[in-house]
Amino acid sequence: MAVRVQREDFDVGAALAELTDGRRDIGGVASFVGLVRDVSGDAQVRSMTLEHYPGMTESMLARIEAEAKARWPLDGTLIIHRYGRLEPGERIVLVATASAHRRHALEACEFLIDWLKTKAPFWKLEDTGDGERWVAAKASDDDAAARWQAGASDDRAAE
Amino acid sequence: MAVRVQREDFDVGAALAELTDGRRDIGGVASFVGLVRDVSGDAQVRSMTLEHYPGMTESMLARIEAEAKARWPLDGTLIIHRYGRLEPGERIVLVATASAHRRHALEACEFLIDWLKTKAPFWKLEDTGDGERWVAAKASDDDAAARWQAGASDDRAAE
Amino acid sequence: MRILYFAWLRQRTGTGEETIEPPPEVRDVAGLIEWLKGRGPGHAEALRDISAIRVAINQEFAGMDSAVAPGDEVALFPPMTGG
Amino acid sequence: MRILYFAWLRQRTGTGEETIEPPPEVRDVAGLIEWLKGRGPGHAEALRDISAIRVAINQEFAGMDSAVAPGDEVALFPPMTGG
Repeated sequence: MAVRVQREDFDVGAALAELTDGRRDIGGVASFVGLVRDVSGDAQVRSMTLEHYPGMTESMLARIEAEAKARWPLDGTLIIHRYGRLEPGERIVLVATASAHRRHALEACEFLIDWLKTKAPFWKLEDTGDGERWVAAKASDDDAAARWQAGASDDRAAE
Repeated sequence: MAVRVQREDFDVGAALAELTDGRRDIGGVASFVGLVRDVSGDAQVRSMTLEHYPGMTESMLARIEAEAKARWPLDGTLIIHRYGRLEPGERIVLVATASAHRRHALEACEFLIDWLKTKAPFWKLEDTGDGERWVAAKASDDDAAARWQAGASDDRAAE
Repeated sequence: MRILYFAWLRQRTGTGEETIEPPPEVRDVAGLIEWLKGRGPGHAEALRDISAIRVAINQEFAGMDSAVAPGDEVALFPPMTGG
Repeated sequence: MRILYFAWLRQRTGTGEETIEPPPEVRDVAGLIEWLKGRGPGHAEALRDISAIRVAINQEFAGMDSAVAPGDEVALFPPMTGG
């Protein structure tokens, strides 16, 4: 288990390798990388600046990881989240899970990114060229997180 | 879209970068890497040898990719599958999807690995130390593929 | 009591952090926000719509009716948009 | 007609590929498999349990009642276990 909150970019291959190096019992590694898009609604995005709550960010991410480990039998998890100014095409976040079985890795990966979106104290400021604006939270992100609220992985049937 | 069937290992970071390099419109990249485990049932696995059907393998993987692109709005997909003799801890397969929105990338990634398991002509031979044995197809893999049979991504509610 | 503001709450109040000593009748988050509005026009503007504000007390999510006490770190911010 | 065998079908028949000319009464996959059993004890053993065999004709999945014709590439193999 590892959580990193950093300004610098990260190496996806190296990060994923951390989960499996020296291991022979892992059947699969699922991952998701989120990137800055050049459009937001109908506006062009020049850059995005991520603000966060130092201290609480790390503890919330660790808690989200612990929740994933409590729900699925995972051999490893990794969350890396950047802050500061980013340009379109740049990586924002990586979540990754390793497990003996692919279903557990895939479900837990989806859970991590869904929960992180609504439970980690980050805020995005977009520079659209027409000025800056704070990104509004999306109802669809709340819905995605709520799918996992009931607890067990089997509860996805209710989605 | 790209499909590779090869004996050599692959670089996960470089492979994923292919999906996003020079792009500014991609919001997320989901991926799954399958690895050789050192146990199979109650037996230790010394090595695994993957046999495939050259020609049909490539065309089936391309068709599975095309099916994913027909179901979700994807900006890129990648499937790399190895064959030949592999040891525990080695990578077997990578599936990856890129999309403007994370849900599409995540769902399509899960679809690719589920369909590939039952529709791509590969066969695994395990060396367990007590001799070689062909891996039996799993009913759970058939079930996982069947979830996607109905077609639309919304049909996951039926899982 | 330490108050932290993030995102547009930080911009509108004009501060990311301030140390305050509210009167004893300020017992919960709603009362605290009401009292903070009196600190100036920026605060009044930032804290006008309570439904747009989320809160953490000592780095744990809390509600508008959660109790606040001297020594607490209270953070006010809009809904989160990470990932 | 070209017949390909994979996995344990290849091992038990002792061949990965053979070119054959079945008689005209062999019209579908089931008939072809029945006829192939006569090619030797290895073939008979490999092809004994038809429920364990999957088939592709010209690299497309097919069924036991699918038609076969001279010039076809017919592959016989167990259920797939890739990924």
